[in-house]
Amino acid sequence: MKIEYYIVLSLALFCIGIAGVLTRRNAIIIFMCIELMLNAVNLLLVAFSKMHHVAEGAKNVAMAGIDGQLFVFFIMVVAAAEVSVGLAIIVMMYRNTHSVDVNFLNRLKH
Amino acid sequence: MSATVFLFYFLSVLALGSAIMVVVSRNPVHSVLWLIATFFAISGHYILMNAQFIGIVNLIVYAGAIMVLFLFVIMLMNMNADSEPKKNKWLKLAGVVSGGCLLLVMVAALKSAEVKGQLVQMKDGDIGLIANLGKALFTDFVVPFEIASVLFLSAMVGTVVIGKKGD
Amino acid sequence: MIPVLLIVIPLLSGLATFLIKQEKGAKTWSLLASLITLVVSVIGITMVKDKAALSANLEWLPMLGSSFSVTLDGMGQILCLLTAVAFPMIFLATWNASYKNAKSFYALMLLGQAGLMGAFLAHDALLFYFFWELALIPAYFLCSQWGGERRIAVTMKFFIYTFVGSLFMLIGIIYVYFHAGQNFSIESFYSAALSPKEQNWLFWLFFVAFAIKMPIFPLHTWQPDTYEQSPTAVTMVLSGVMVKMGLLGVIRWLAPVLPMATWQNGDTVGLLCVIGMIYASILAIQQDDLKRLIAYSSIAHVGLMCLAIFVTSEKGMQGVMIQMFNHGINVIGLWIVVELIERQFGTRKISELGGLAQKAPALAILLVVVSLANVALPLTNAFIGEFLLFTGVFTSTVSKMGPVFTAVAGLSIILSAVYTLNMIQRVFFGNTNQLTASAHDIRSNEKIVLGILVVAILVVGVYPKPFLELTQGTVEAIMSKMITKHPI
Amino acid sequence: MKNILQLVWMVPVLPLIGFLINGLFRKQLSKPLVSLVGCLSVLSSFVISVLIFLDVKNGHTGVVNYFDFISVGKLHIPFAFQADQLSALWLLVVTGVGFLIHLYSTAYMKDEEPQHYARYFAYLNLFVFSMLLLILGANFVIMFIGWEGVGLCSYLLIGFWFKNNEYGNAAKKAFIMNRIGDLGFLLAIFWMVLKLGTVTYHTGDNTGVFDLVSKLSTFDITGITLLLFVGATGKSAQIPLYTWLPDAMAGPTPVSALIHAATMVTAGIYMIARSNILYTLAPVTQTVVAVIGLATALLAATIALKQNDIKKVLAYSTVSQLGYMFLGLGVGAYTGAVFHVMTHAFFKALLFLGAGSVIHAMHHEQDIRNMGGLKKKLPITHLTFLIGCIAIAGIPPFSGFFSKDEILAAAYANNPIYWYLGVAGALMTAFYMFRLYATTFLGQFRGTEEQKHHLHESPLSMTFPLIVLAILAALAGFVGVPEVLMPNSHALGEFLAPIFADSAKHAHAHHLDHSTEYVLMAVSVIGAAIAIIYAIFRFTRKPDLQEATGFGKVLADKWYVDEFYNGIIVRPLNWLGKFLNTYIEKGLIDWVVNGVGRSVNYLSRQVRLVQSGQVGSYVLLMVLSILVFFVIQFFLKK
Amino acid sequence: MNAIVISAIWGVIMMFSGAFSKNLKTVRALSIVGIALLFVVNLLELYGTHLFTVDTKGMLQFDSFGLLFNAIAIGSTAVYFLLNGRDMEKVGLHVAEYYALIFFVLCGISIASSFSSLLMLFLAIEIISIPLYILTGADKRNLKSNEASLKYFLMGAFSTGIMLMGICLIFGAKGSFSIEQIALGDGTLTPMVGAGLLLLMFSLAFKVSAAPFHFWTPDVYDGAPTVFTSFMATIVKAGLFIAFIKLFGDAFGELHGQWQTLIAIITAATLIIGNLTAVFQQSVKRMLAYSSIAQAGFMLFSLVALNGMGREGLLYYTLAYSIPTIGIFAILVRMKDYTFEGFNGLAKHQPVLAAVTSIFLLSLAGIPATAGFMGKFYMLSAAIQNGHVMWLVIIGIICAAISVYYYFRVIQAMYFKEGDAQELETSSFHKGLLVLMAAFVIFIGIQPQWLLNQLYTFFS
Repeated sequence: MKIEYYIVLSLALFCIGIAGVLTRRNAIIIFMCIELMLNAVNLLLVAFSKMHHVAEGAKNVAMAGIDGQLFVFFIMVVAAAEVSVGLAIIVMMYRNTHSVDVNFLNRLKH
Repeated sequence: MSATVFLFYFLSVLALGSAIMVVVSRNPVHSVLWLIATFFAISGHYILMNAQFIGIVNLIVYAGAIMVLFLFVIMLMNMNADSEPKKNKWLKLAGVVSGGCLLLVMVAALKSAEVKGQLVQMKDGDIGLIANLGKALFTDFVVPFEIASVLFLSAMVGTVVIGKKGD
Repeated sequence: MIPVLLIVIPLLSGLATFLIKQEKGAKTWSLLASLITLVVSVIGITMVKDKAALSANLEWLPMLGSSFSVTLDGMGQILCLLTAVAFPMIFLATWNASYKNAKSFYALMLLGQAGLMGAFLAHDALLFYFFWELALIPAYFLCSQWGGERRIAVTMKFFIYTFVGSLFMLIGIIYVYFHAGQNFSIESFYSAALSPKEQNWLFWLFFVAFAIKMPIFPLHTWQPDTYEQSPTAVTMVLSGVMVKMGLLGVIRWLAPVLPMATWQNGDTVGLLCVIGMIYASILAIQQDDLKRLIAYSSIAHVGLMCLAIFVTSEKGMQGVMIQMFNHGINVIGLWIVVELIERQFGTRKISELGGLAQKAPALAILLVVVSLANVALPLTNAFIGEFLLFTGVFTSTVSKMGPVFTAVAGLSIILSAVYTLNMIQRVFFGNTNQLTASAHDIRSNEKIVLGILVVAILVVGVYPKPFLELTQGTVEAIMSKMITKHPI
Repeated sequence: MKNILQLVWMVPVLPLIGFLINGLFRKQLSKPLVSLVGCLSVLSSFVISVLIFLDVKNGHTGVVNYFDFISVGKLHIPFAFQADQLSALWLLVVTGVGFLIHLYSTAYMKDEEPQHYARYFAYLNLFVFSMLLLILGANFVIMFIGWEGVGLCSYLLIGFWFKNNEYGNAAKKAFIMNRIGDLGFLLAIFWMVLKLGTVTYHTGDNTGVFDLVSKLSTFDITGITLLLFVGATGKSAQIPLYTWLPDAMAGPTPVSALIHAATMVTAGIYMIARSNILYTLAPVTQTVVAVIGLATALLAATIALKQNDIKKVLAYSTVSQLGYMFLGLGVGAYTGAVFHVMTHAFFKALLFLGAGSVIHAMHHEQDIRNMGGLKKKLPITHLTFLIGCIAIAGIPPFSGFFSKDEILAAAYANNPIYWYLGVAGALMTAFYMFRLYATTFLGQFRGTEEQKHHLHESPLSMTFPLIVLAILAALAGFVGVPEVLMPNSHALGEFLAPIFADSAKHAHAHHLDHSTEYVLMAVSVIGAAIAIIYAIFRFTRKPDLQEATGFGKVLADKWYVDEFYNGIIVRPLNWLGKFLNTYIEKGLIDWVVNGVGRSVNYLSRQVRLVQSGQVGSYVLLMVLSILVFFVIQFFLKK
Repeated sequence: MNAIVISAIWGVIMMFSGAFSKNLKTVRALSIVGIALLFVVNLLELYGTHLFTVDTKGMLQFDSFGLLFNAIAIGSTAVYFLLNGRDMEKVGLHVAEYYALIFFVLCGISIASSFSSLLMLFLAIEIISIPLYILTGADKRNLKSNEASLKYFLMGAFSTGIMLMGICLIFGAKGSFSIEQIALGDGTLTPMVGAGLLLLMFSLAFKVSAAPFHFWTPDVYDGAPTVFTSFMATIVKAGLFIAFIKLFGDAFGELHGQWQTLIAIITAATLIIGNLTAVFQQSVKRMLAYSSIAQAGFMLFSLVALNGMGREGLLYYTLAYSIPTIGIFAILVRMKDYTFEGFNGLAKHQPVLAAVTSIFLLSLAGIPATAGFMGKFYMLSAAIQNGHVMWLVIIGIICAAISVYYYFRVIQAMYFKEGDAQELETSSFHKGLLVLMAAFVIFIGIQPQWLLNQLYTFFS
């Protein structure tokens, strides 16, 4: 497969995520859309990793491109940590206001 | 059309479709489920590229652990389709349009990307195998690996601080 | 060592004043300190020959190419003398005034003096900028704390206005710095390699700062308000001394550094100055508030000095030197009178006063003398200055506009007579009214201060030679820089 | 007798000392002491002046340098005094008349409080000092110092009774109008500095202004002389700057006599006489001077015809006479002009002092309509006043005849029209002076009973100066008897010849033949005599007590010149000031400055609305920014 | 490495200290010990003593610039602990945890100042961010704190996504995460690198609260407990700046010309928006939030100019900005009324505090003889030396003038307005420390030589 396909696919996913962040009001869904963005990145990273493996492999670098996949691993790690904190915050918010609607977050403005 | 290409397109359509469904679903629970579908499709892509470890981890960690967590929270809050009031139509439109424009602009910008035409290795290559990844992780990537623990620690502490009841 | 002392004495004594609890003590102490400064500055003037004693170059920021370089040249001597004379005068004249939180007042005054001294002495651009701003801060606090009703808004405007100007200058300084071998010393500034185009826009950066400080039309509107709202002691510092920072800036840091641009823009600036002079003079006629009247009159006088600098002539420059001193003395004299009037009657409105000459003849006489100096009557100090200034403008070989400028600017001589005499007549002559019927004459300390000023006015007016000789070297040095660097 | 020249500095310094003593110790000194100091200082100046005059007459002229006044680069302005024929003559007049007037003042001002009495004498002394500086200065700057100094003293003395706002306004007007002239003077000085690099009259090495005239182009000379003349019009009350002088009568009468008749107002003539060489080389200016002088003479004479204030009449007559002097200068009759200055100083001081004596007697009544028949009550005053009137009317052999005749003769030689108009003015002069005389001294007394009761002749200290001046007014003409009447008897002309020598070289000599001169003299004398007789007869019987009507009112209201000036200068200036204050200063400049602040505030208020608190809009804005930046980076650059 | 390891370890120690000791004093003492230790070990490394020799495989690279910055950050944190220790205890019950989180943040900052791989940059930024989300929400029952926390978190996560996409594209183009590898190239900006670079720039701009990615800042700074705002606005922001300049200087320095205009636009926007919006604020705390945006604008000059002077200046500015801001917040945190009126008449009741606050404000406004002036001087010099961005310099000074307006409003309130200042509980220790800080601000304002020496020693 040519890399362009992955780029377009991944960008599409990424932008769907962004659009989701923009259109939804529920904090959890927004958060999910952000996860979608991360996954788009992950997908592209793996694709790049495999691409570089081909390109660099020709130059006898055995493990070329492997760092891309490892980065994906770290992204997952971070995402997991983020999710735990994020959900904790959302729950805390919910406990106080009984809502997760970001439109109600307007005590702080101007 | 080879099987690979067919699979690629199938998975892509699946991923995009479910991603869109995540955004448009009125019910949060449905969103979660569609997101899980997206993750599955992406895992499919990984496996298609012979990135087995990432594919599996994606399923276990994301689709399994993280999304379940989301689901729990949503259930906990007892959310359903009607719990989210309609957002301003124009704002929604603006969101979609700007998301679309961003896609257009980025694609246009990368139209003549330097990697254009390079091939992605499919179904082959062993860098995605757990052995190789593991080796690299504990040699070259040991420092970030260790440092990631700090991240977890802080997340843990944070969750305790935030989540602990009683004050 | 002398220049360092001139800065350090007021600085340290100012800081020390913060610690004095009693009002009387703070007053006495600050008077004492300012007198010591005066003595030092007089010593500085007498040591013309001893170049070593008149300059100091201490290490400050070698890595940035800046040093604590202070030199008491002719211009510095005359301005430091003015500063040193002004402060004891002010303290004495306001001896009977009572300020709440007096220690802070006097402390800030002394700190302001230190800043002024520094700006007059600095021969290093960064150092100059430092002191330039430092002189402003105490002034800001003094005006805002002890000023009139609208003081907060007005001094804010004053501060920001001058601060914007200073920042423009800072850009200019830094730009020149990079073209002067990354060195801030005045010598390297004078030999900075700048193309005419660069000079041209740098010129306006510098000029704006100085023009605001002086102030030059149309950047003057902060000034009448600030003078009006400030406590008079501070107004004396502002108009008597601080205004000279702008002139000094032009003479020391603008004209010789950017000679080509100075030549090129001389007529434009000159035009502004002339317009400003006439404009301010006409406005002065309209004022009912004594302070505003003097403020506008000050704008007119400073405009003339600035004009004389920009037509690049030796006589004019010499005139500026001596006039900087004279204007300081005269305007302080006027402010003292205003202060005395305001303290006694609680008003500065010309329309509410009248007939003071009957009740306070000594005040009237002293005011008349000072006013006459203000209109540059011969045998007063200002005549020497204005004569040289006008001669310089008229006979300028650089500006084609010299005679025209002189003729138009000369109208201010007439207008100054109009508003000054108006003021004298309406305040001092005529019959007394309810307010002034119970007036008393001034106290002896006030008499002494004004008397000293009057003597100074007359002495300089009759025998200006020592002053002219004092600054001759500076004038020649600057003129040579302004002229030789010109392509023609 | 070199040593007398060394004493020149004492001439001005003595009055200065007098000023300082009287000024500083005005509260301590008693009135007699003040008078003593005041008079003595001027008297000693006079004595020294006489010595100097004698010395100069013997040909010992010279310049004494004291110190460098201003010295910058190549420009050197020494503080130096010049003793020559012109200054020596003027010294005599100033100190002499000055002393007499000081003496007169001791009686005239005796009702003042001691403090103000001392102040008065201090001012007078200061005036004498300034006037002497003006005369003695060896360069234009020193002259200018005195020039402005006398203006100041005039200001102080006009406004001497400072409680009265009218007087204050008159003083202010005098000062400001003088300043207008002074600006011209200053510009002329600058012009000299520009072209010649010096302002000294003559120097030993021939680098003075008058030595270097050949270096100046016609344009320069014309410019310089015109500007100097502007100065002269201010100080000597010529069109268009004459209006202050009548108002200046607000001051005490001796002051009017000294400053506004005898000395200060002649400073313009002195200056032009001093720089005669310049004027001789600038024919255009000369014409201007002559025309302005003549016009002033006529205008002032017409106004004087209808004035009823005794001092006002004299004031306009002064303006008119000054006009004659300028006419003289303009036609090159420098000696004549100086001559007329001298004679005028005598008879006009006499007239003013006489008027003062009348006013004194009438308890500060100045309106001649309320006088009349004072002849009997004030015999000395009457007699001396009559002498003064005859002198000014130009009846031989009184002094005015000689000096005026000399000017008119020269005017005729230059252009007969000058003469016709000049004689017309002279006739008017004779007429209004005798109108004044007749209304005041002849006929019936028209004042109040109380005034009548108190009428008395003035004390000796007032009449003595009158007598001395009357003698001088009567006889001073003989120092300049015209060639036709007595050859080689023009002592003054011979004395002044060195001063005007250079001009004489350049001037085209217009020599009238003797017969013409006789005719001219006869015409003017006869005309004057007729005017006098007519005036005496007419006003002794029926003084015009009514308000003037018709054209007479125009004259009485001074051709409405003050109103005209008010309309074209004072009011527009005020209007301009108000306009600038409201619309430019506050409405435009300050509005812009404050507007910057306001717009910052306004922008701040608007910009902060972007901070809506909504996460959605924040992210939207961020995404849009990303879009924009992408577009800029990828599609807009290059 | 010393700082990274010790701060991580001490974070854990602090974590447990809360469990083992209920005595807050012990916890506080322990934190002081920790920060002191941290400071010492960092200095040791600065002078060449490495406690831990770890082969980082090119993931981290310690240079004097980063270490010097660490020293500044750790030192400032020490001051912060000393000043704000008591106030932290008032936020909530989990004092030990707060300390632990702050130590973790310091660990992140140490990484941010020494990363040489995009992976480490990513981790560093996350390690810095996640504790901050929590600290922002530490005042759990305060809705504002909750809201701030959630806003911060959502937008932070969003920007993480942007950053990752950027990293990903860079990786796609260059095939490596290593800064050295990325820096290789012929100096032309290829599309994918360009896109990645932009996305990275945006996400980092977000972190340092540069406009138009600053929107979270005022709300978060306003909502967060004041003690933590103080920490976030100063030390953390500076740490992120170091990461920013390190990445763009080291990895994309060659391409500087290609992105200079964009960053200049961002800088201008930051300056204008920060300063303009601050003008109309009623709350001092919120004003300080906007002012921190404005100050970030000035710090961005170092990126725009990207020369030696800019880097030195950034360090200097960090100090010159952090110390006064920490000081003002330390006073603010003890006030009940955060509005400008709350400061009315403070000078009469608390002359020392008022004087100290004035000095801090003067420094922030960039008045000579305070540290702030030298900071601004450096930044302006850097931009002028660069020569291409004179327009930005002009905007900068105009904004500096505007900043005077709102900083001086506080001074006006304290000195020139009548009012009953609030009761402030201050100890003499607290006051003394503030006075020392003020003295320090003036000292390095008048005699920056001391600091410059350090800078030049380590740069040469």
